Amino acid sequence: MISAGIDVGTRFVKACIVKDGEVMGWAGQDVSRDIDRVIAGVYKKALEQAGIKKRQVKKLVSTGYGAKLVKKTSFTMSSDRCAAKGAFALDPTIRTVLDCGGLFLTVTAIDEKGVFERALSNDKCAAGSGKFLEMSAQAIEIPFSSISQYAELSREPYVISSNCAVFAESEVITQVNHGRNNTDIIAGVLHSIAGRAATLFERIQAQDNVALGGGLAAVPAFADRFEQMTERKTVSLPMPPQNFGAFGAALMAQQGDPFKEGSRRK
Amino acid sequence: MIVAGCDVGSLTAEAVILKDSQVLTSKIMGVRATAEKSAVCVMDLALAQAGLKYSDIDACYSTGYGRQAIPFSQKNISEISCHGMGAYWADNSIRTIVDIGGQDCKVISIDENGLVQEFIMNDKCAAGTGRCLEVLAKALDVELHELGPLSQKARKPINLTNKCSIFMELEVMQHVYKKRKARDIAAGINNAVAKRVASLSKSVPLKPNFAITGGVSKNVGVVSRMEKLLDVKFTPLTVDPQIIGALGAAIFAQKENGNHD
Amino acid sequence: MNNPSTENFAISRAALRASRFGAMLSRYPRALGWVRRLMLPLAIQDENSFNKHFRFFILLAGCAMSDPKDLKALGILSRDLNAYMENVMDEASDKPMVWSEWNLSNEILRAFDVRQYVPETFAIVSQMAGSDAAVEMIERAEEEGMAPEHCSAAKTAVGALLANEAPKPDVIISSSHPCDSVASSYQTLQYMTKVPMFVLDTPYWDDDKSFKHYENNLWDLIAFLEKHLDQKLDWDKLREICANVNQTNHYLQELSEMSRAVPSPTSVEPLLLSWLGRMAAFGSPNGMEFAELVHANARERLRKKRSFIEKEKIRMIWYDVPLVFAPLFPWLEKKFGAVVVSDFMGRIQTVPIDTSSPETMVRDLAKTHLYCTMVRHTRGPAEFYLEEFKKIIDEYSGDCFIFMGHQGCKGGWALRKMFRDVCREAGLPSLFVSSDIFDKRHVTEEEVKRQFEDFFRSNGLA
Amino acid sequence: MSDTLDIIKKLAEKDVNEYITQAADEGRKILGYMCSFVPEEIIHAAGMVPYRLRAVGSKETRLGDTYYSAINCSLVRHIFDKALNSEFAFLNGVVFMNGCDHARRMYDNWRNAFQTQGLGPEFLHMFVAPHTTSETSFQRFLDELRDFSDVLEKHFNAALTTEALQNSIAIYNQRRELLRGLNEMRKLPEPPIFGAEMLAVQSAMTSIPVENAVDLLEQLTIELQNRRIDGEGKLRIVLAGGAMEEIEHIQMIESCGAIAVADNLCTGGRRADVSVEEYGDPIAAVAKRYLYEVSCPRMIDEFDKRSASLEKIMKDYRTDALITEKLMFCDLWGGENFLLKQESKRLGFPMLSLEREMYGGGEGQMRTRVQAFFEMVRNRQS
Ligand SMILES: Nc1ncnc2c1ncn2[C@@H]1O[C@H](COP(=O)(O)OP(=O)(O)O)[C@@H](O)[C@H]1O
Ligand SMILES: Nc1ncnc2c1ncn2[C@@H]1O[C@H](COP(=O)(O)OP(=O)(O)O)[C@@H](O)[C@H]1O
Ligand code: SF4
Ligand code: SF4
Ligand code: SF4
Repeated sequence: MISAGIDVGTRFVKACIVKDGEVMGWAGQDVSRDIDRVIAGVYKKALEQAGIKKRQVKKLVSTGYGAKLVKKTSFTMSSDRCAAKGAFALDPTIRTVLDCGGLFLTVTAIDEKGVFERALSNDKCAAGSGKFLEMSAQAIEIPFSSISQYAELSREPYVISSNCAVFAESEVITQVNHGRNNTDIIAGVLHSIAGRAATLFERIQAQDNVALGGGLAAVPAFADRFEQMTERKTVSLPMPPQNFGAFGAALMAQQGDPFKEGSRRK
Repeated sequence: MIVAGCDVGSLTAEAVILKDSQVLTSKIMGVRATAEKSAVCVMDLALAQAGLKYSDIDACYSTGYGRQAIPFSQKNISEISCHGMGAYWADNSIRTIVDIGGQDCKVISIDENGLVQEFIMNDKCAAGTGRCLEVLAKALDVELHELGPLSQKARKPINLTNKCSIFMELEVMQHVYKKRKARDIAAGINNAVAKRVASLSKSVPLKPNFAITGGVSKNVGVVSRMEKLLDVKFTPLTVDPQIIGALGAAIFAQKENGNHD
Repeated sequence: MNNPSTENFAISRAALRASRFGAMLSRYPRALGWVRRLMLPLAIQDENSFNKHFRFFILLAGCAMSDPKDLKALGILSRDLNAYMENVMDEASDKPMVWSEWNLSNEILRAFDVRQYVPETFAIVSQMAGSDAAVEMIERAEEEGMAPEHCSAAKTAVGALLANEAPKPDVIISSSHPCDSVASSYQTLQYMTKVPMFVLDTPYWDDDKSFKHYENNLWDLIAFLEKHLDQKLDWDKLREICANVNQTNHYLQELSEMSRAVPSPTSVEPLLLSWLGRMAAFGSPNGMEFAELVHANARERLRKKRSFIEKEKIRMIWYDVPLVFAPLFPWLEKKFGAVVVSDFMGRIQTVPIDTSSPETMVRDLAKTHLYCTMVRHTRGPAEFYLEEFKKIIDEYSGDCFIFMGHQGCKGGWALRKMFRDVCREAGLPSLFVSSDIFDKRHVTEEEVKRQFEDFFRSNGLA
Repeated sequence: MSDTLDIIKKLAEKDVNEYITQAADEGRKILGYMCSFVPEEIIHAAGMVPYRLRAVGSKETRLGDTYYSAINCSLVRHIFDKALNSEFAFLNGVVFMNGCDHARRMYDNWRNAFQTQGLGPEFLHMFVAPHTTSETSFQRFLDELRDFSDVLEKHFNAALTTEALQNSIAIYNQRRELLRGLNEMRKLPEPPIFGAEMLAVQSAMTSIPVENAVDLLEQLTIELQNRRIDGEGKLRIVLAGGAMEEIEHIQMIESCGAIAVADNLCTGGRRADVSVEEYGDPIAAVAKRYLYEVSCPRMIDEFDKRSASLEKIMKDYRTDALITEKLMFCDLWGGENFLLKQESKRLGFPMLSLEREMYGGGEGQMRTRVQAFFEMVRNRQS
């Protein structure tokens, strides 16, 4: 059976095509004003990559912040659950998935059967999110793809403690004006985001093994810092972490009634 | 006597050179890697334009976020005093100045000599600053300078309720997804920022005449909304609102170093 | 932003009109039931300029109460509520005006011949006049420089004072708990009004010494009132009120315990309303009649094994109640069949008052005050919350726990790890939502709904 | 340059110091506490060393945040983070106080951490003080102090005699007097010490045994006799607020052209204001001092008194302006700020309120504000 998952996040739209549990193709793109076009475009790209016609797709499931924007879905599913599902399908030893997206950090605990146990999100404030990293990188003119390289060079990370992403950004600028290295600053930003992720991780009392999902996980320096802080290893999975959500959604689509699965109600 | 003022902000750096109380030149440019570099760079440009050398300048004061790091300035003065003085110099009937910059906004009340009597500066949240406008404009996918004119055409402005600028962005996205008209959203954005600033200004005595400075004063949407909310009219200034800070610094330099007669 | 009105009590008057209209309609409970049913789909939609006013009215006209009999009970309660509002606005009256903080159940005050105003209720009153009114008041207070971290109820109270929506007080009574916000905001109110203020010092523990201390405080309060009001406490009246309160509490306590049944014959709404009533109608005949009626209705449903809502699917245990998103309850009911079976705001847990002598009355009133919502939990150690919470989990067969955290309650937020631990141990899924009970600027309704949906989905509840 | 001052500044920068370790080696128990209402005299009379918990040296609140939320006070989060990192392992007990909602929840959280993660020490005590100054409250407080003494006696097997208490009162009064002496010198047109330095002195004194504190302060008093700071062209300011331990922050303020000559900070001069009476029942004397003289916004019925005492400070120290300091999410100081602002309008003194997070940065904006404020004060004066 062929199914598709679309993850409409706060920063990116991702789509994934799955055939009998195997990934056929996937695509992602920035969100923008004309969201319908973006969704259609991403979906089309994923289909092309998979070499599949739209009508061959039996079921479509959407997830993420804007899940409702996707038309003609069988159902929508929350992103924490999809990310966990995706990660577990790739590696069944996984018990915890930390999804680090554009505005939300979510950590999900699953049991040995992959059944959802509980999930937690970060506090309402954006200073622990992918968006904050993007804004800071932009402010000090580091291309997003080189963040890790720059961060490695830092010897004395400058940790930004402001709770507010916008003000944190202005602190970044002040620090630059005071002549601080941009390497130290970007390392500090990573440190503070990783710190928040680690707190969340502590809060849920996570079990091994751990997988990092979401766009932030694609930044190696972030994953390193997170590992250092929590003193745990994360498992690297054979798929770009940003795609877990869409992949998980597509897998959900393959099953019959998703709401029954993992129901904890007695 | 020739004096200079230099304002290194978070996004732009400005330099103004005054000769016998007349503006000789002014220069604006984007900031460089450090405040020091920005200051030197912008001052070099200004001097070159005026055909002067550093040694020709009798006194130079600095202001703005980078004010402490400027090598050639004798004294640094806060943006707040400089904006007050600069606006006063441009039009000496001004008593209240609203300055909305990139990182903060301030409402300044000055006396009949252009000196600050009372001021307030936002500190709680970034909502209500130019940066917030930039973020929201980006979410709406319009250019910053279009935001003002676009919002003027709105019929049913949306209402942004959130207090936090990052989450305001999410709210804007939601409205975009719901296919609300861009002009209505733009108006909603401008209104939200104007409202923030307006509520700030309640704690300062608002005496006429009023002036608005800082980069956001170029956004007609915010300005007209502010006028409505505060029930005032802003007096247009004869100088570019963005150089007011540097101008104020230069005037202070002149005042404190010129011969008082 | 509207221009601040100069007319006194403009918002209160609008609210009173809405409330009177509701009271009038509730004389025809069946018709009202139909109106409600027809309007409900509009009410549970997101707020827009069209439904802004009547969606709160719908809530008032029975929240999720679909039983016509409950609507009738509501009508009874609203008589006192209206009387309360009229009384507050009655500037011609020569009775002294006493402001009293919202966590004090004011039996003693009622035994004096005074008019009473609960500053924080204004937050609820302004909801009746359209939900923007509360935000306007909050903004008003913040513009004046009031601390933004204060509880939004306190901010509305100060805003109301600034906007001429509050009557001029002669004395103020307050207490030192449930939270810092109250402790601090009453200093502000006192400073602004410059009238004598009495503060009850709420103890931390639950032991005899603590009760005794609070009892002594109550004696001080009586002396203070007698002195400043130049009246004597009418002990007979107090006895009457206490007897009534005992009865009312008995009904409400049983009501909250009936929710243990599956399906639950009642929900948080009647209790919340009675909480509102506690300020306006506690100890009054109407208050008791209300309690008696909702109790009887629930008992009837219990006997017939009928649910409070159409079809109960999810049983929720709540922490705090977001009054600004009141239409959330009908929405939860319609969309998910979710019903609140227990919460920390509406739940009544108290002792009967021994009315045999003034001494026994004051002794037991001290206890009832300290057992009152908010005060019962927040004033002391974590156990005050958690022990009760564990009991609720054991007894109420809840499916999930909703921690609708409020921005003012810093003390509650500081405990969330422990709440989560308890939930984990009990295998109860928990949702922590950051919201504010009166300030809708904090988080949008849409966002809250999204979180609920995700939560129910993820946990296989819906 | 003053040597003792340097020693003291070093003490302020660290949480553990040699004096404390030495006292511990000598077998004295160290008891941590959180709030100015906790009576040091009683702890001392039971043979222990009271030690005020500070956030100094804490870089982040990562572990603290597993318990607390983002809307809790950063001071409390930092301190609890340190506790979870076992940085307070040298304590034999901790006394909590119902000062504010954030701090009092630390009692709950610490107990939870003790149960679930074995976070020491075992002795965790909640000390309760009333929020009003009525006679009833006084009696209750007296009772609480007696109970507190009993608990200490029982748990630590100590004998808390009246005589011991009298001695403790005497030595703490001595420390207060010495600090007051220093404050007296700050009234001079050329004060001997910067506000930032004075804060270091005040914070350090709560982290060492009182005997050492008295010695150090005596030396410091002598050394400061000849030290003068050029006050020319500098404004004299007074600081008010709750917990304040960021010395760099005050340095920043002073570098904008001012000297902080007085303060009404919880961790500062307020502790030294009034001595405990040395006659009569010592417990009652302690109760009187702590209930009526701590002067904190958590006391609901004495704002007038607080305002009057601040006014007096401003007069005595001839200050030009007031700066209030508050931490984000602090209800109590938020409310107090508002009231002080009204008072500043009424009495016509300039006031600036600063809000910060503990060790939270954001210096750039803060500096602009302070500098502009000073410029404004000067404008008004001229
Ligand atoms: N090429 C990239 N450009 C920009 N941001 C990227 C890129 N790759 C990863 N990111 C990071 O990923 C984040 C978005 O992650 P994602 O999981 O897609 O979030 P969401 O699901 O909320 O849209 C961004 O905020 C950014 O930090
Ligand atoms: N052409 C424009 N139209 C509308 N807004 C503008 C324009 N140019 C700048 N701005 C606004 O001005 C802000 C920058 O203001 P500015 O006073 O230069 O900041 P700062 O003093 O911090 O350097 C920007 O964030 C932006 O919102
Ligand atoms: S402080 Fe900043 S990130 Fe936080 S709530 Fe405000 S704008 Fe948002
Ligand atoms: S709702 Fe919370 S913040 Fe408000 S008064 Fe009650 S306990 Fe305090
Ligand atoms: S600063 Fe305020 S909130 Fe923080 S510990 Fe002190 S009193 Fe409590």
